Amino acid sequence: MKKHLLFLFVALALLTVLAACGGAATPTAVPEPTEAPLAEPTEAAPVEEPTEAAAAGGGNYVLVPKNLGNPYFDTANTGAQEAAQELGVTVTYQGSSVADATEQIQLLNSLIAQNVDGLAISANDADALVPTGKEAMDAGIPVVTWDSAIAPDGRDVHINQAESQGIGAVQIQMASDLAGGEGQIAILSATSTAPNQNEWIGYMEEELKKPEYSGLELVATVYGDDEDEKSYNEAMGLMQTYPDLKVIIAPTTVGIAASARAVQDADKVGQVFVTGLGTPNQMREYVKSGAAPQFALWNPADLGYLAIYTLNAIATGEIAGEPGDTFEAGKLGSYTIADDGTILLGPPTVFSADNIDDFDF
Amino acid sequence: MNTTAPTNQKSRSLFLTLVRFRELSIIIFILLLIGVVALNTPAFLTIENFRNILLNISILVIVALGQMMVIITRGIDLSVSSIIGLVAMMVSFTVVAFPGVSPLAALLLGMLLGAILGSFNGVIITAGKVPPIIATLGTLSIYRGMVFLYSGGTWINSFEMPDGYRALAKASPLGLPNIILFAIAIAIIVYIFLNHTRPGRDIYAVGSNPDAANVAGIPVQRTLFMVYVISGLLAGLAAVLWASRFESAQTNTALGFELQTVAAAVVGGVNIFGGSGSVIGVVLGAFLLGTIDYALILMQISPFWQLAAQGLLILVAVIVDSAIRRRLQRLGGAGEF
Amino acid sequence: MTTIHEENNKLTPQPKRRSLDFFLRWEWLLVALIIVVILVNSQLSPYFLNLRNMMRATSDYMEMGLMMLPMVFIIITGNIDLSVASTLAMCASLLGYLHIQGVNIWIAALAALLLGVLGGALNGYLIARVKLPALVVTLGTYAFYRGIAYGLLGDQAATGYPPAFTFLGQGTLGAIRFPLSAVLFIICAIIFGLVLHKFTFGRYLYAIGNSEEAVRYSGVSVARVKMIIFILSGFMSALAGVVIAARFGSTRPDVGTGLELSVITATVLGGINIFGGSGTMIGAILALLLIGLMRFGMGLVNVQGQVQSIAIGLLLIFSILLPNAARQLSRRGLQIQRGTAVSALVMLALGGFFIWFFFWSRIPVLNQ
Amino acid sequence: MTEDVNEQVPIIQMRDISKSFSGVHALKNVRMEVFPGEVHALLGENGAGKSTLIKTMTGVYQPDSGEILLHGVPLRFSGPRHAQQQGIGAIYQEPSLFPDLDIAENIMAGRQPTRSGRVDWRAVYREAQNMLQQLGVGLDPHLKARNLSVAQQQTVEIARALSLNAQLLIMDEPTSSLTLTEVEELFRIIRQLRQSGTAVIFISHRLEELFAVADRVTILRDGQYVGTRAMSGVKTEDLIQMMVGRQVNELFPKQEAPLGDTRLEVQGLTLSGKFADVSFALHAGEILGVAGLIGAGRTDLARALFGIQPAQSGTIKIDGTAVEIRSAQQAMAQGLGFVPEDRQHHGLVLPMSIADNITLPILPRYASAGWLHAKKAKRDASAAAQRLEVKSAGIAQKAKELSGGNQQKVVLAKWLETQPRILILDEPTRGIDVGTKAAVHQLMSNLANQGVAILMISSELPEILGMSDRILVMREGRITGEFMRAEATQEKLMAAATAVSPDKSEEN
Repeated sequence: MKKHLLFLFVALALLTVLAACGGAATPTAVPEPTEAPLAEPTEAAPVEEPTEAAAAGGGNYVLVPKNLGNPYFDTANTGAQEAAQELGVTVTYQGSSVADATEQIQLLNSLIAQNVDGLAISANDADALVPTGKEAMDAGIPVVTWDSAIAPDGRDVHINQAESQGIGAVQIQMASDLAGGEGQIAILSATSTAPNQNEWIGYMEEELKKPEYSGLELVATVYGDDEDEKSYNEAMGLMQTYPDLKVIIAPTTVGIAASARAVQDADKVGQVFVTGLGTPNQMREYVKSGAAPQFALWNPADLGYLAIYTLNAIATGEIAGEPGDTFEAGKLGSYTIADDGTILLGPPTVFSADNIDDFDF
Repeated sequence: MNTTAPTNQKSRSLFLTLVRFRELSIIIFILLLIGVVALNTPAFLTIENFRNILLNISILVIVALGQMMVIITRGIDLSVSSIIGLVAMMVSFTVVAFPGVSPLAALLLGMLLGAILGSFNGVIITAGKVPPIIATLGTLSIYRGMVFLYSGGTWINSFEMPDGYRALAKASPLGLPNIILFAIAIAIIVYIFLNHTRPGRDIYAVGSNPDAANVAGIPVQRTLFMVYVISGLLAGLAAVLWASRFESAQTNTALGFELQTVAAAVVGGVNIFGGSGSVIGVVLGAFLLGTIDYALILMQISPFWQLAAQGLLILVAVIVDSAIRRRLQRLGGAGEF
Repeated sequence: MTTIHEENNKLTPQPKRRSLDFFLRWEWLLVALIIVVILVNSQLSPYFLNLRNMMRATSDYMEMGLMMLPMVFIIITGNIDLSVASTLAMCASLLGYLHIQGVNIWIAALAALLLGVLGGALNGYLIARVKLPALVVTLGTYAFYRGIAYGLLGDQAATGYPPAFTFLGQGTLGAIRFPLSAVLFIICAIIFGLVLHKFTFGRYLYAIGNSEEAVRYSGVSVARVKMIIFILSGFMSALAGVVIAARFGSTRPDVGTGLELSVITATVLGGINIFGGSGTMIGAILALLLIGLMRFGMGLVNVQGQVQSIAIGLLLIFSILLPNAARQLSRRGLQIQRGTAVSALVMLALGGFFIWFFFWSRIPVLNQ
Repeated sequence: MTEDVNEQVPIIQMRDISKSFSGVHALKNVRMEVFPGEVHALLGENGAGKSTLIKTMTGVYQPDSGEILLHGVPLRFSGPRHAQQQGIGAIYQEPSLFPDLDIAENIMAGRQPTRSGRVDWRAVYREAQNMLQQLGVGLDPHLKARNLSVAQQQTVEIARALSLNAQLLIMDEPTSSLTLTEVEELFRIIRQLRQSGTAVIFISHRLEELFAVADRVTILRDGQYVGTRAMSGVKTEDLIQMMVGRQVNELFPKQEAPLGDTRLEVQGLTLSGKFADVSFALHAGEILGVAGLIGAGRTDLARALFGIQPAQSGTIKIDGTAVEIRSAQQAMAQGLGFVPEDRQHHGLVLPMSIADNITLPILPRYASAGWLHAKKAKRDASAAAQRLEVKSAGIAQKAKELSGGNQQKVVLAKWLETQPRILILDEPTRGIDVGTKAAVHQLMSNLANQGVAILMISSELPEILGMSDRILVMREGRITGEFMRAEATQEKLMAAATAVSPDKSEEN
């Protein structure tokens, strides 16, 4: 019994060393955390005042999506990297595999621990991330949210891709065109607590109260959790439960593609239409097949681009991040922080068969 | 139906006949459920719905059959969901990288990779003497971690997949979608293997009385190793069908699916202590779970109560199952009935 | 739980020479591993030995720790409880649901704890009185309790808990910001440790784990003991649910998914024999610390969450595989029959092919 | 009965077989020969070494010394499977079959005939059917083994051994839980086996069974070979004399104890299938011996009195007042103690230390608000162990590392600490060395003197006669005799224990 415990101890020690450095060598496209030329790592006494970001570039920002692998967020990352080149800063793209608040918090905790210079977050849960957001800001790390906000006291600024009310209105308007002004419509959303989703659904419901949409009847709201399979099943479920459903509105890129595929598989193209927010590459096939004749979106690349510029503006002290501050965002021109602490990217663009081919994201 | 039993014994009480055909009690359970649902929403009783239920449970049947074989030998395989996730990602990457690869080749590759992952379980459990629940709990998180390590987090989306691969699951050249045909074929093959081949019968013997199996010259260690390889192989096959049906391979594909396969087996009458379980039982168990999920959506009961219904069903099945077995013991024990 | 009694799996060596054996116990191995992890990680990332960072990371593991304490009791008696994470979600969701209905938060918390006790009691009744296998019962309640959580909150998220309540989960003490939830965990750990090692109840647990029949023949009510440990498990899961609700400041029904597997991993890694009968509370706590430090360290070098669980999975398997291999080696020496040599080669070949294919087949897509 | 039995070469010869377990001699220079087509009985009291001898024949144990010859060729068995391949089949008391498989598969498990890779089910059922036909049994091969009665399961095991073309079939206590008709059925099968040249070793306590079916009998006593007789030339008394043979020279330290008031009174206690309307009284200071054969229901009676397996009907009175005993706690509360037959599984928690075992039933005594005063408990435990002279490497040593005798002393110490007013002992001295036996007997006698009421179940007649003030004899779950100490003799007890009572009715 004795000697085998020594044998075990040596083997396991090896194992941990392997796992630990194995981890460091994982080929995730993350450059080695540059030895921040800022104040050397705080040993014992935690330095309270915000670390002065060295003016000479080298700022180490992190773009945190809801979950990795999602084409929408990948496109936002390309925009963010473009902004990084222009500003001469480094932007790492890190996220959890599941669109889940717990894992996002653990990731953010370790990023705060690494004393990064700025965080651009698309939040999985507006309230659960407030304590983490506060913690980052206390540690002198500016927090900018984009696409999906953290509640105000957990962030500096929120970049709204398009004014929520506008997004809600355009989707109902598209649904009405497709349904010919009357019939049953349903909403397939992402996760049940995604702040942006609930905001848009709220405005959609308001829009529906307008007289011109009196013929439309919202029969159900279901949740696909930004997972392809779940969204697909929920869409199939909707079509079975409501045989004479006319339109499915999916204000999420994952949901809209899955619904379009579900419509095709249930061979109800032409009978049930799909609209909402989707990326051209993803929806090109369904626009051509007629399952999703038109949908709207904004360019997520611009969203990523603007998020990094805003973050850099705050980090370098160019702006304080208070309402009323204005700053230049490279190719997108100047932006001013509205009094509710948000910045508006711009109106959504509507894609349809005729203009889908001039976009590639 | 395995070995029918022409009972020339004295006439037995209804209880005993019910017990002999455990599958009978599941069928009654299903009919009751369909009856209730049909009353509530008559639209339920259509071929269309029946086809959809079959579509939903095909993958569950394939993997639950592998899980059954493992449970019969008194083991359990919690790693099947991660094997599905890993094989789905690897095969999808391969198919996207080499569009020339035929869907059939993709299926074979999936089965090979699944079998290898299953064989790792086999080695750890038989040679390493690690209890099955701990071994497969370990490989559950190891294989799931490897999915992310492999893909670096990127997904394979439907527009990147070659058409043949996407059509594999849903195309219905023979009337029914392929995926249902695969499930039926696997069920038949497993039925023949378990009931008509020596290694198949050895699985039951090892699960029923391992010591007696040893004395009878049955290769117990080899049989145990074999069931984990088969479980992995079937999970590999299911992985390719999964990627094809949902036209995507994500890092969290099939997360948490393993407990569904155990539920289908337990509800299907597979004895958790090993030794007994039938292909028909597992198919019916999966069908019962599938009908529950489908009925809840149909009856507009909020989908949120679906999981609760499934959990309650497993509990009820287990309680009824043990009550039957205990009554059997008491009857058996007292000699003649 | 497979109830075949595996003698050779007991890890605590026979007390031949008191002094040397004291240092060859499993717990010292965990201490050694912890030291290794600290040394390695402090080289890898300058932010590892930062007390503030460590404290912040600790609060991520306190719910797991609270649920691990009763799990040690349950596994020592040779049983298992797969429903702990679902109980946590069910009780947190009840708390959220009542909060939304305007019920005072502290009453809602009490209700949540009571629901946990009820959940544990159902498990206990089916396992102790109806004598069903623990694995299957808790598999059923795993789905049933998670289902109730979804039924209670559905797609809403309960938010806006009063600050006095969220302080329980987010509050910290002193300059080093020691998390309040860690204080709660330490107190509970001391209580559970004492009960296990210093109270009569603890001795009954070890006795039942080693030979349930002999305990029944000694006039001890085995059913009552089992009932108590499952109720304890329900209560602690509910307490963890309250803490996680406070820590997040919001509750959703999918909270804590998969946590039960981490709790079982930590317990078994702590040297608690899965077939019952041996293991110490200190071992389990050290295992929790080891896992926490490993995950924290790997996080600092940007190892993604799922990839971290590879290391934890390997540690779990090898912590049982290596003692078995060593024992077989010492008992049977190195004479390997021809048959095993051949099959070992085949396995190596298959493994080699898999690893090659694993790294080769991913290159084309990643380079796109 | 084949006449020229000596010319033929014996199927199996055991020459000077010895085997001992941690110092205790189970077998010493035992000889036995069995010829083809012969039914050879093996007779001896419990613990005489019968099952050890059988286990050496079936390769479960390796003999320490001596030789086993098969068809005249010396052989060492590597394990049960090796013995089986050499044509030696064994049927134990509890048949070990595959409960989930049907009869045909149980017979053909591991070697089902196959046709082009697939199991040839017709051949399997044909082979099984003709095996059963050979034994003249009309069982349906499709029945699941789990649903069969013990007798039917035994028949399947015999069929299985035959299909492995066993030349020697060993039956260890096959008739212990069979009804009369089932015993007759078994004898018919055994006679049929003899016709076909298969040798049978038949072990049973019931002498009338040996006369009915056996050709010769070998008698063992205390692990030693006593003799072999042809059944035709021997009388029951001779067999009993050879079995119990030794003069009752062992000094049993039983002094006369003053008979106190009735402490335990049992009226019409019944548990279907186990025992029926058992009634007796037990007085303070009295040792009541309960004799009988395996399967007489004595252990079930003890388990019922102690609440492990409560009886279905009948009353139990302690000190005159009727009590309800549904669990071991209630039994202990009424002052009952129980030293169980199975030391290893029911008496002790083997991996735990001596101290922990001794204090297990009385832990509440050392607890204040749950807190365990371990030191005090350890002190009392070592005192208790000292009193019983338990030889060990210290109180912290694990119970599983002790010899059989010392383990029994720990169990006794454990129950003495509970200061029982009524102590039940089931086979208290089985399988332990002679020295410890005497110490246990001395202890029992002292306890009786101190007024404890003792119920002692034992299969060793000398122990029963030497220790009991009064003796009950049980058979088939009923009390079939009561003798005072003075009038009791081994022969009377054995006769009461073995005579098949005329009013044998269908049991269940």
